Amino acid sequence: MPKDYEDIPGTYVMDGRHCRLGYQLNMFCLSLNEAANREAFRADEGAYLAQYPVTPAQRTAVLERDWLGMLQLGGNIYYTFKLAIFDGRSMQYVGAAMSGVTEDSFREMMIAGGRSVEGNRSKKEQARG
Amino acid sequence: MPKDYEDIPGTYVMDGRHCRLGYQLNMFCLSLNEAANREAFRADEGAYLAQYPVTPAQRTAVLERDWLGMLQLGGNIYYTFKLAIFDGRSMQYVGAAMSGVTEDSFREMMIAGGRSVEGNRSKKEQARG
Amino acid sequence: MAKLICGVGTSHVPAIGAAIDNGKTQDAYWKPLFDGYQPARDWIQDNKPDVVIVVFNDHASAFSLKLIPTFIIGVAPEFKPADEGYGPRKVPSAEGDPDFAWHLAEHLILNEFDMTIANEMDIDHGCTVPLSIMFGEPEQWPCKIVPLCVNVIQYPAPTAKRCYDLGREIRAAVEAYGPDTKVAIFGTGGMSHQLQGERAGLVNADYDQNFLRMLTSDPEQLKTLSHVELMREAGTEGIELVMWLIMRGTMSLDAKEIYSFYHVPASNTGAGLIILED
Amino acid sequence: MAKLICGVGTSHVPAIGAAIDNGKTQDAYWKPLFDGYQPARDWIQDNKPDVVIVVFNDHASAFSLKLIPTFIIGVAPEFKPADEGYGPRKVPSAEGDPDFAWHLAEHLILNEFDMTIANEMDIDHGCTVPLSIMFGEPEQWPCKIVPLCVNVIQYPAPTAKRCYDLGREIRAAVEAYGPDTKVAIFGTGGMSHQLQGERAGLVNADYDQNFLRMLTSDPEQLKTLSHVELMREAGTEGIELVMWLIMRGTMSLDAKEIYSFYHVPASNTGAGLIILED
Ligand SMILES: [Fe+3]
Ligand SMILES: [Fe+3]
Repeated sequence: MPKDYEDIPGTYVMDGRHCRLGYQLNMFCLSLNEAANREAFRADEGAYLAQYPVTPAQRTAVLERDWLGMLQLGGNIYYTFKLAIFDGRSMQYVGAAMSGVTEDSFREMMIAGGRSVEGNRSKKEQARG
Repeated sequence: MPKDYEDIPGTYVMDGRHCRLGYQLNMFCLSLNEAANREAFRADEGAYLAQYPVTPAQRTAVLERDWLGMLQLGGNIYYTFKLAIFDGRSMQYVGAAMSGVTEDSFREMMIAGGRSVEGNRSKKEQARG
Repeated sequence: MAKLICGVGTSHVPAIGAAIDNGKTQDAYWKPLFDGYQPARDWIQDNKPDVVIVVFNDHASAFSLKLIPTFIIGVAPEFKPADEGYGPRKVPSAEGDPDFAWHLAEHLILNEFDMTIANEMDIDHGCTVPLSIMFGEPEQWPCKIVPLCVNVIQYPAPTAKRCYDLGREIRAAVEAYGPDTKVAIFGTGGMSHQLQGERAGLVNADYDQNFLRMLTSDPEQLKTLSHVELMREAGTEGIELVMWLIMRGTMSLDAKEIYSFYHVPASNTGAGLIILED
Repeated sequence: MAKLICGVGTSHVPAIGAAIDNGKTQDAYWKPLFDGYQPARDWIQDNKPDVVIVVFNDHASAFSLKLIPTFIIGVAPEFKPADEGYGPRKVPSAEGDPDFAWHLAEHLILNEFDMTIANEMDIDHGCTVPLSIMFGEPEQWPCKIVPLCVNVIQYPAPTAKRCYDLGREIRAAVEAYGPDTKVAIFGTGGMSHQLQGERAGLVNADYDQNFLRMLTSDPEQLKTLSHVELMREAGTEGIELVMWLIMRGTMSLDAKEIYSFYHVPASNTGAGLIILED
């Protein structure tokens, strides 16, 4: 059954389906809350990540810091942001990466009042142009 | 404010006050769910127990297997029973110990239909005789 | 369309599981109990559910005082038997039903039940003993399982009314689930028992038998039971009976009693079983 | 007798905490925001609560997808700042109020809110940033804290109506608490923001400002907000606004607005603050 929120553009709602898809990916990200785990991940990203039964696509997305890809593969921003914290990156850096612009232009968009909701409410509305 | 259930004789309700009192005691008992912890406790009960900030009275009650005392000091039967499991004791053994009879006579009471509720409903009722 | 085919109420005393696991069901002590269970086993064998919602309480096994949810629904693909201190029971792992369980969780939260969702959890005797009572000793359980845990250890448990109402909403959720699915629900725990204190060993057969009767005839009355009455009359651990009311709430008001049975004692407990058909 | 003295709504953006921790509150970027906060700091300084109920969501810090409670109430004597990946924020631990928190938990569960009780938990920026916003940088927080966490990460969050109704019941619980206690409640999170996806950076100032106005003038209308409207208009993370409705539910219908303030942006978020007096 299609969900009403699936009509919102550029948005990955963490519903049950999404949660199941990304469970291991998100739990890996969560583990970076612990200093010892951060050290282990820093020492050998691939070996550390191998402890979590993520899919090959998820593994690639993590190692390549494909921020949008992680969401599309079940990631949730509050979890994947742990990886950005690990990298010393800001939420604006990640926001820019996911929306395909530079960090500077993302920051300027925010200072100018953020991304407008006009034209961004609905996929159906967008399709009608 | 007195609680209505405080009128029930021979009964220690796990309310907030009780939970706070027995938190560390119960969490110690819970730890015996893990085989490695059971081994460590078996090797040196006192040293293992020292990892939990229980009160001296709780510590004595544990080491002496004072089943009623543990409840009076904040224990909950589902938690303290982990210690009985560790000892290879049954719920009837513990029930007998808490109610001050032998295990045999407790078992016979159960086969005869259990402890009657008559005369055991209310402290007030008991006081009236 | 999913459909609730029956509700079962049953005690979940660990000693009953141990009797099965140790081949003692035909011993003099246990035979009357297992003879009483047989018609229920036959009935469920003839009315195979696809999935069973097992309402039970965790007994300091998978969860603890650190974090005490009132209602937990397990959405995992698999639930392993918990180590309760003896090592895990040697029974099959339960296969979950994530699609159905997520549907239930979403429906219940959107309809004002403040569920806790468990993506990982072990199941203790509260869940595995009712499965053994109803299904015996198969290699694999014959259906999927959705565990639904209720806090009855830390005071206050949810009220009888809240449990009954949760049952009503579970029924609505089942009826809103698209896939053809035969759903059973087991409400477990109790009946009268007090494990703790100087009053340990309390059993109130009259109270239990009346509860069994009213479960069919007057559930709306049972819904008004207070915690203090349940603890006074059925023992502190007898408060587990509120979990039977979740089961009862899922059934229509005039649900039919298929079978009912009562026996004292199973270890320290009054053991009852009931099957209600919608 | 306990009394609710005020409700505060505020965003809890981590960057606001970082600006305080790194001494940047007078930088050009942050000054307008902190200037806007000053009257609220002055007001709470003059109206010292004994205890603050801080309604917030944990952001994958103390809790995780493993077990997702809808509502958690913290009854511990102390709550330490969580390590969210940077090491814990260097702010004081919060002193809990176990007597009051247990009273709330019991009252709420007995009145049909299915709370999860936490005997141990760390608090993340969702809780500590509002404390910093209102109280600055003291050696110790000037009051006790009862953390109340709401799931807004996993869909579905509790509905706007359920949150508002929880607030109503919290008010009843406060009024039933014997000891003389001045209670404040902070509803935190939001306002509009979307952290994720191609739509990241969405801010809807009109929506936020209207929300702030309606919070005083027409809370019963806000109570009907749907999840899809909140996500569409205020961004997926803007759904945190349901936590403001818990705060609003505790206040009388005609509560008075003492102060209201709005600023864009704080990092990726529309930042608002409101004080309501009963
Ligand atoms: Fe039980
Ligand atoms: Fe937040």
